[in-house]
Amino acid sequence: MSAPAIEVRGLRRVFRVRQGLFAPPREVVAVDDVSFSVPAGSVLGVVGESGCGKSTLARLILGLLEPSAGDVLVDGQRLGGMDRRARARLIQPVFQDPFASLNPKRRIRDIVAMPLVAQGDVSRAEVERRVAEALDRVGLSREQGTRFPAQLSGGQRQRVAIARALVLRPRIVVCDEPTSALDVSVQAQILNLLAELRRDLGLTYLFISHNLAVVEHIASEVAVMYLGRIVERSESERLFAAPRHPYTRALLASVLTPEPGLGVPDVGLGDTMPDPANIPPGCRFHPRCPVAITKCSTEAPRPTADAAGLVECHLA
Amino acid sequence: MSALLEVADLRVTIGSTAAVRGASLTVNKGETHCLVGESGCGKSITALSVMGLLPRGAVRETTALRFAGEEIGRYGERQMERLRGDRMAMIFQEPMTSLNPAYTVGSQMTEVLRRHRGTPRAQAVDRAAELLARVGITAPGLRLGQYPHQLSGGLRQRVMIAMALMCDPELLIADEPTTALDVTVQAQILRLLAGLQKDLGLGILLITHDLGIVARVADRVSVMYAGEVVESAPTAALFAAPEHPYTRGLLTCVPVPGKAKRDEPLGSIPGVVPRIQPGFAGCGFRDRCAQASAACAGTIPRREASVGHEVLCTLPPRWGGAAAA
Amino acid sequence: MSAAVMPAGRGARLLRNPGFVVGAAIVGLCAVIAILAPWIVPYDPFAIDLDRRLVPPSFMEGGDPRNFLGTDQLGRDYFSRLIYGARISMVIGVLTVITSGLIGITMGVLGGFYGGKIDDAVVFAITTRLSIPAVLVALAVAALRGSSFILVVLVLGLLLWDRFAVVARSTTMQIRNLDYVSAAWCAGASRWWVLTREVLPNIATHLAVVATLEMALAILLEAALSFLGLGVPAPLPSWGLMISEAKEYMFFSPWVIMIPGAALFVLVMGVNLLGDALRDMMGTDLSR
Amino acid sequence: MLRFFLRRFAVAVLVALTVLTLAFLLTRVSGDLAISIAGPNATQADVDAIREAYGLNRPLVVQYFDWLGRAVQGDFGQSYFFRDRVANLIAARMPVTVTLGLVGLAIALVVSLPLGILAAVREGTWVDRLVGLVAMIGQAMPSFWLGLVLMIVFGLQLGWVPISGVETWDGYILPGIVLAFSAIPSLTRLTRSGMIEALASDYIRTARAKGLTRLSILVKHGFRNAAIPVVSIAAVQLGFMLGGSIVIETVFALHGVGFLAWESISKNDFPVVQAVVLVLALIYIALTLLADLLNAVLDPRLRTA
Repeated sequence: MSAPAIEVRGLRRVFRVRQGLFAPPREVVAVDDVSFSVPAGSVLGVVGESGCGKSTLARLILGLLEPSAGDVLVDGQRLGGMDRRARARLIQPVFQDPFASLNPKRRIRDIVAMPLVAQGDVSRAEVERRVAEALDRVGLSREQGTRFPAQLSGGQRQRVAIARALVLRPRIVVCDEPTSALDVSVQAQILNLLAELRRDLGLTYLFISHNLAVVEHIASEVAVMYLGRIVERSESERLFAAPRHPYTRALLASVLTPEPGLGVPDVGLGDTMPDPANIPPGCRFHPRCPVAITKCSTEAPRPTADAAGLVECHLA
Repeated sequence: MSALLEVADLRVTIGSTAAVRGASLTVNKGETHCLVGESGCGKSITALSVMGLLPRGAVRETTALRFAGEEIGRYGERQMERLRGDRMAMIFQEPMTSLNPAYTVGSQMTEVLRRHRGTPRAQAVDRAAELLARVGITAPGLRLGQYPHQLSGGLRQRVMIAMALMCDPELLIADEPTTALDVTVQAQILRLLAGLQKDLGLGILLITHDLGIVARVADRVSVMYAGEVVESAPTAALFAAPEHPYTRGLLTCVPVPGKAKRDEPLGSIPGVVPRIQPGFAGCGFRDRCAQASAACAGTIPRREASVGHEVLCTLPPRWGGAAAA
Repeated sequence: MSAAVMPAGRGARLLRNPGFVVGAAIVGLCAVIAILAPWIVPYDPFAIDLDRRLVPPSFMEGGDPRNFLGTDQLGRDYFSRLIYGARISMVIGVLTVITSGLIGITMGVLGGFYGGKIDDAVVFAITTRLSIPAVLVALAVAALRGSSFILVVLVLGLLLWDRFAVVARSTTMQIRNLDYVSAAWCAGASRWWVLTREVLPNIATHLAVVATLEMALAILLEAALSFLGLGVPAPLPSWGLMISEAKEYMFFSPWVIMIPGAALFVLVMGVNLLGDALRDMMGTDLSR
Repeated sequence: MLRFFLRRFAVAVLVALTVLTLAFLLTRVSGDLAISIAGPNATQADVDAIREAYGLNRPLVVQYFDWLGRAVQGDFGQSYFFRDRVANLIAARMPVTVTLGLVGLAIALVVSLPLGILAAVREGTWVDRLVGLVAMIGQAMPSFWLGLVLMIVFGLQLGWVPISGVETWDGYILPGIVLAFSAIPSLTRLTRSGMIEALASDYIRTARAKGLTRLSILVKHGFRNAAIPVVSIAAVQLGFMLGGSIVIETVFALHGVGFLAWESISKNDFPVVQAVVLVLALIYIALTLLADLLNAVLDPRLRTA
């Protein structure tokens, strides 16, 4: 394992939700003390249900949101307080919705050139050369570069978004549900492209998804989030073969593989839905946990880390 | 088993798009039939055609559209109204927006029974409470008085299902009922549907893009591509020996948990789904197909690969040796 | 994807829209008339001829071929006055839109872009502005300061920015949260860049529609103020003032109010048709 | 819900205070009030006397708080011209203006709701385009001119209704129609777009899938949701109508507050003008507050929040 390309230390984000003129704002902890590091050239998958804080985590790491506490380091340099253009050269995003992620009024080549032009010190010829190179990398033609986003399909747009992320030659790419809005056949194309780029360019990915099958395919390490905390983290093979947290087990059980005759599994979670604005005391998973014991409702488990990874459960 | 719903050679044109081009399918009593395909393949339009809920400007033609033995293709709007919600019901993808935000759950549920059976309010409320309990909602009395925005997505979809069952329908059409839900909730909803089908003898037409769902819940599968049913088979047969190049391609695209090979690329289908205009002839998949030949531009034969396993393709059954999946 | 969203196809689509063609023709004609007024009027619009008062238009009974649209109560040539009136309406409309647009767009974009306290202040300003009866305040100011052309422009400009602000604010807010703006932030783009290259081009069409609505409103309000005698001062031939001066004679010579009123109606209709065509092109409805 | 109301109420009070301040500043910064009151032929001594009499020689801040203190108690001072208390004047004229506004709103609603619904149901057809054209004509019509034209046609030539004054109820018909014209375009468009949005929504598809009748779908499920924004806009439009009544009241010589304001403006009677601006603004603020409350009652998402 090489040195970590990206390291996240105690990242926390509290949202203040205004409730009215006279009521005090309520605090919602969307991301709670999240730490991890990803070695250069590998992929950390972050999985969890909607509202678990995985997108907030992505926005914190990208600098779109200010953390309430904690640090993000890329190659040992703190991102907080760094000049935004310098930061842009280290870390770039690919977002979920290929329709909202491209400015509809600009041509594809201008969209891809945007990060370079925003740097301010790149010559016109250099911009042109690198845009052509980035378009070529993601499998788009020069002619497609002169079109507008509305003239491309969802998959092609996602390629544009990837080209835009690559044009500054960043170290880290944060992919926030990059294939969720795409059809299966197109999803496979994009996943293959991302894998190929990682190999060729030595990129490090933070890959956020709710689709466990996709994460298993692309990620070397997986972190499972539940209500703002990472409840389990380990090497991908180990996590999928031997999940330790009951929530991870439930998530894995609910994945429907295309194998006929197995029926729909009973995931064993109750009716209670997780509510980020109302986090239960003790272990935050205990109201839904099929194996909870008395201790779980009163005492929050501490994360335990060992060679196999990290887990946050009294019973693990 | 007898046929509950028979659709023969359904064609739907919306403006200058041929949304469905000669789709045929049969749903038997007490059977779950999955209609699977990618966005824009015409699967939702097919379902809406059956219900008579096509958007304005859509033109529908069929050689037969039979429900419980009766030809409903020529039914007028009034006759369809009486059928919908009574003998055939439908649930949709977005449980967040499919319920009217202005009325309580109880009001929206009882409305169905009052409309079709003229049931008095008190009795209709009892029936609604009973069904909410049946779909696994605790404290149904409380839920009846609540508004949709007070419920979570999973609960709303349960309410939709309960509402669809108010008049004991024979056929339930479910259009991507779990796509908007989290995976854990998805499993719960699908289990519920499977249980209801067994207990009530419902025929279910389930529309989905997810081959995992198909494998786990379907008795029979129809694969749609560019407005046509390109392959139709009993579920086990389809997954064991897919015939159509599109079906084979689709199966290789899906990453299968536990079988991940991180350094190998997933199979993928090159190109994009074409937009088919009226008058288009031949196979809609030929531009993306590695096996395409000149014959693919002509009339495509419907071949039977095995009993009940039909394929719309010029290739001979069991082409290329063993199945790709 | 249809050609509808392609910028290239936009011009052609507008030309196929009959509303746009008619609207553009009316507004274009008015603009040309306004610019060329001094060279195309048959008579001096201010020349009084008390011997030839209230001559009906040439096509009516008792009309005089020398005065195509007749003369007013002071014997001034009505056609010439109508042409100069177009000039006043157009200039007032354009200047008001520029003034109120600058104020409203700045406020709306700032509020929508920055949110928080700045936005609260902008919303408060909009609410306050809406609660003030515009016509009344305009009249009061005109009465206090003595009416003049410049004053009318200033008062209307300072009063009619609310819709610009409302639309600019809501559209900016929508766009601020889109992923392409996030991507620009992540690329290290400056605020100025994000505002001018990512936000403004995408709200421009919405603002163009508001501009037509406001221009129509400004033209109508100027006419109303002038009608009440506190807008553009006499003897300038504002259409509203022409109606006001003529209304004593309208029961016997209805054409004296019909002609300037119809001119006003046609011009405002033309501006509205333009706005509607723009709205159609965007496929959105701003009336909400 | 209560919190929502309190918040809205607090904002309304703040807006009202701001308008009060603006109304005060309006008369004080746009020139020397004493000179305006005294008129063109006054001597310096006259002006000084007026300054003294109206307290205009005190510091601006003192004048402001003095005026504000009286204004919040409903005391807007004395009219220079009518020699009466301003509050009395406005109270006497208000019924005419409010009646006119309500008549106008009623006509506007009766016309625009059916038109908007019809246009939405027949979206994209010639019916829809015709309704759009009607709305646009309404928007382009100068109200004072329309008033005059209607007067000529229905008052003079046909003799159906009085041309001015409201001694009898039918005097409200023409001004009511003219006033309605200003609200019809926006109400029609809003009803149309609200209905289109409602009819295209998923819950309408659900209602159809339930086999409900067309009428029930249109009214119970469609219009019920489209009505929510229409209610608030109707209240706001009533506020605008009252504010715009000055033009119509002048045309038809109706002795409401608008006419009072116009008379006072031409007589330089500023306490009255100031008070009318204020009262109309306060009515508008109250109406928008009412609209928000109605909204909250109609929309369960707000009610139970």
